[in-house]
Amino acid sequence: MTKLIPLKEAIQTYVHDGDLLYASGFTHLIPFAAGHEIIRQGIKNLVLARATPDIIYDQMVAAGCARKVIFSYMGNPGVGSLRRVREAIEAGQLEWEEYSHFSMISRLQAGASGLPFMPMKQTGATDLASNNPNYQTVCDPYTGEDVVVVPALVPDVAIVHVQRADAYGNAHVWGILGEQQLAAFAAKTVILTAEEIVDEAVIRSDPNRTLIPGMVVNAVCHVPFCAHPSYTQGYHDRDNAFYLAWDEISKTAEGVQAYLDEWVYSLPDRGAYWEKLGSEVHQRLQSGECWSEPVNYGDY
Amino acid sequence: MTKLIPLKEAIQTYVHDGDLLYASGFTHLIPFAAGHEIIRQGIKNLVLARATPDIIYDQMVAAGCARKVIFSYMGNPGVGSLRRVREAIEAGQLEWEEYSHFSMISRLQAGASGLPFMPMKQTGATDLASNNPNYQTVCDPYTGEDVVVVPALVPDVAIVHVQRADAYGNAHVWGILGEQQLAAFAAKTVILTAEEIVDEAVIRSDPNRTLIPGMVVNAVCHVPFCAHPSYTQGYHDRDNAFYLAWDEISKTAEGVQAYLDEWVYSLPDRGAYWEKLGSEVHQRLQSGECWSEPVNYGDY
Amino acid sequence: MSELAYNPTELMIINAARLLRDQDVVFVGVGIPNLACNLAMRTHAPNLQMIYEAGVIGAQPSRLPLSIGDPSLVTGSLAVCSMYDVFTLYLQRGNVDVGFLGGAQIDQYGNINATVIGEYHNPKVRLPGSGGSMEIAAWANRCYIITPHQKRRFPARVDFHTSIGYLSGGDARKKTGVRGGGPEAVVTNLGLLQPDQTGELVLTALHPGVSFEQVQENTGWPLKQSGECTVTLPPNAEELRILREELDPQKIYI
Amino acid sequence: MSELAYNPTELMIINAARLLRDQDVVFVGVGIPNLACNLAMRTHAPNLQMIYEAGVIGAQPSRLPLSIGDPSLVTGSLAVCSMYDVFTLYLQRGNVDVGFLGGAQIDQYGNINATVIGEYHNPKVRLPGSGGSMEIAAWANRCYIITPHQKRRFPARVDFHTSIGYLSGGDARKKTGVRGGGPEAVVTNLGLLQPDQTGELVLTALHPGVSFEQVQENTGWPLKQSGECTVTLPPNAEELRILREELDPQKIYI
Repeated sequence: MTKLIPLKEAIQTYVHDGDLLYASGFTHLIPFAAGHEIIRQGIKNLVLARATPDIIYDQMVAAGCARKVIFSYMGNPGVGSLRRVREAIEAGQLEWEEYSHFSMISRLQAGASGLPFMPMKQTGATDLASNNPNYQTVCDPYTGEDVVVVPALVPDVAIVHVQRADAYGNAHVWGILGEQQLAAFAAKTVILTAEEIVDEAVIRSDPNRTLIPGMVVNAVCHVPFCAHPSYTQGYHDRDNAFYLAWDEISKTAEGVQAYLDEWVYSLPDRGAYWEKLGSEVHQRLQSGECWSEPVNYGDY
Repeated sequence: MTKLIPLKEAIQTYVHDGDLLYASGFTHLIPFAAGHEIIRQGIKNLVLARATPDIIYDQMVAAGCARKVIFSYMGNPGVGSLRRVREAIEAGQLEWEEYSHFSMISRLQAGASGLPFMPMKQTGATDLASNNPNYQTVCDPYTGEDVVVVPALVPDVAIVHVQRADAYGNAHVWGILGEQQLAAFAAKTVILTAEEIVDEAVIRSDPNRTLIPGMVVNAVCHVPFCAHPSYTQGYHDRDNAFYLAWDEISKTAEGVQAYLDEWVYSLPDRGAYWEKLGSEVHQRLQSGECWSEPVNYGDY
Repeated sequence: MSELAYNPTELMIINAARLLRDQDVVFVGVGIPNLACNLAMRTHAPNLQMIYEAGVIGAQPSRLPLSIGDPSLVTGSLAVCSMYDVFTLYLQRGNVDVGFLGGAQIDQYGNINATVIGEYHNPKVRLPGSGGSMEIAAWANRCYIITPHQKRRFPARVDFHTSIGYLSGGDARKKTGVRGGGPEAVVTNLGLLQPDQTGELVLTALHPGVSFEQVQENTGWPLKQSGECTVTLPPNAEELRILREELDPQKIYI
Repeated sequence: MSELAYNPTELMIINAARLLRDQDVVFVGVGIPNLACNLAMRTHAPNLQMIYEAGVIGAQPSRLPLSIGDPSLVTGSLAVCSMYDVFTLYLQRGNVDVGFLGGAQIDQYGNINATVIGEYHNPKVRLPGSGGSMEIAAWANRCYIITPHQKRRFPARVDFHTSIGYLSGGDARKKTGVRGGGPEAVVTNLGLLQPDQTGELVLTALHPGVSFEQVQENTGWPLKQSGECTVTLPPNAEELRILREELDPQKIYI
């Protein structure tokens, strides 16, 4: 049965006040359109987990959607600080829980694997662990030495953007994979946004490329350009100019409010957003072509 | 620098008496040619680890190469018993160490990850653990419950067959992936056998398909049809008839000896072996064509 | 012989297929469980999905696979992942509804021995061992066991616990903390055994023409009969046709 | 201004590049470390390989990447893997020779703070945090730190150990059991600091025209000077040409 529904309906159905949300994508495939829809729907008290909150969580925090962030790098990648999240934390208005990248991803790996925790080698840097009781140690029974462990992260909802999926939620992903697969397997509910909806036959032509199977997906939404100002490998480029511009926009709460008014609240959906960006931006973000050599699976 | 050398030289250089060897491939891509070369070179006292020993280890055990096997399923897949290994074990002539599939693969995952152990959920089946002290438990610090752990497996040598690799050892693998990647990252030394040696540009056209990077590979050997009677997806079919025939051949030590004389000792290499199989077999094992839909990586 | 004659293997496959539900995600091997899944997909469970422990999800093989690693399982499948991933992301995570099991011995509480007859370190008969069954039995939401009904296969206690059913019964399984629910049925050529509230396998259905005594004779413990013990519907023409004409026309397994 | 004038950033990049060896596998970010690697590859280390924490191995970007997740890093690279895999199979496993680090504060023993100025739960300045640096500092075989030389960046003790150098010196690092060797050099615009036998960062090289006093003024602890303290060779014409014409012609970083 098809799981194809509009993004608006998927957010209404599957994202609730107070949920632990993981909008995935390490620099790549960040589902901005879903973040904007959550802002439009006025969902509150979310716990927002991501290795790097990026602009998407800066916007959601500024819009009042979050009570807490869980992260491992709180910057505007390649630019500098992430001003709204940082200011909310410094002002004591936002709870936070902090990890290293590897600890954060290990938490998802445990959640995706059905394990209570994942071990990691000692790093010698204990200040973070001293401030976060989720870091624990177990005794390695083979050597008697302490091994650091972090507990499973099981988000209520994961939102995962992919290049192509069929209507059942079987998805091909390429380029930087980040934590796309782990977020989908770890979460209780998965909203998949896809740049293209393709026939099941396309998916079945290359099963090794399927990182997310439909069986873990609750909703499939066709959302072209979902990731802007982040990017979708092979579909459009990263909008580095916007990442730089955000550094200016986000200097004041008013600047962000004006941005949200213009680009989120007064627009119905991603289609309108992309159109409003205009042809200069569309041109600038074209990705060109560089195709993979196909492989033969054989006809047996 | 190229790592391309003949298989004979790779075995001479990197496989030594007494080594812990992991010839990888879960039903798919089993490097039979490398097993035969080890038999020809008379290497002794190996510890042979594989989830399923398959015919390759049955032959190596019969040829006197092994002092011990480490396994999780000792059968002739799809046929029945693995007679030579089973008889050697029943006769007390071969040491063994036994796991479930998941424990075995978890040991490789730990080895490949640089971790001392991997946790797994309770299975309630404790008889294997009672007989294998490598099964231990640690206390989950989050719930106080026991979690089963198995220690890292770090083979001295892994032999991994792949569909296509460049001369530096960067390899594309598709079809059933088994433990190919884990064996390569876990082992101290890696011999890669490849169905095709391709230009680096082919590898770079689809980096998400590269499961094994050259940096962990010591030798690259061009060995077409390396996997027969196992198979290489998209290159040739599994020889089910031989798996059935082996059940007969392996009924007696003499039968196996005659087989080894004819198909291993008296042949110089895999090229001669494949030629000797003859055109009827070549025809029967043709794989046909079924190509993947390519993906666009974009030209940025 | 009437048109609807059938052999014991066909009977087991058809009765196993009937236990499967639409939407089930089933962890399978080759042979009988595979045929049962394919029969269910062609009758009442079109949305059933199969996972092979080799890492293949949603296979649509163009021929009957002879090994769980058959290349025809891969071509045209929905997804292929590593062995570590199939055991963690799918099985251990709880994404598998049904596991199929078999073994040399199945005991009164559905525990299975596929490892060794006799003493482990000095084996009388060395069997293949666990493969994936230790984890499948523990972590699939529910399990089915398919096996011919013979006394040596049904001892009161197994020599070795390769995978567990209900251990010694009562809440013994639950106390181990395993995630899955355990075996729901043993399908044999004589009938169905299912766990009662204590986890003991009792006779819940006889195949047409089979008597309780026949089953008892072939079972290594004093078998109880469920109060609601029924007789299974005989294989119907459509089930037999699909099995014989579409699924195993070369009669490799049936 | 002579042809071989250069700015402090160019000086740091060129001196960092010189520390890299052919065949090194280097875990990099964008910006200065990236330029240093690319310069080394075009001069004395053609077989150096870069790994980005985003999971890209052996990138050959057609443009200067502005983020570690730039799509140009992916197209034409040797391999792309998940983030869990890059941290486990590559970094934790010991396949990374060199890690590059930076941070708001670097102390006398090469410990780094990139997390917080002031009290952790009541921060004066909240910095971005670890990202991958906690593990890179611990697990890469050796590390280099590149940073402008300013007193506020070189306190005697960091406010927060985001990643470790030699902790309190002596065998303190070794006793933690971390697998990597620790920072081998801090490259600044004034010279090079390197650990002595106790792990204390001491001055081992001055850039041309810089005095010890200048460095001491910009360092937050009484700086020792190595007995073999040298003067670095000034950037040569070829290094500057590659950097300016090939690597960063738009002068984004230099």
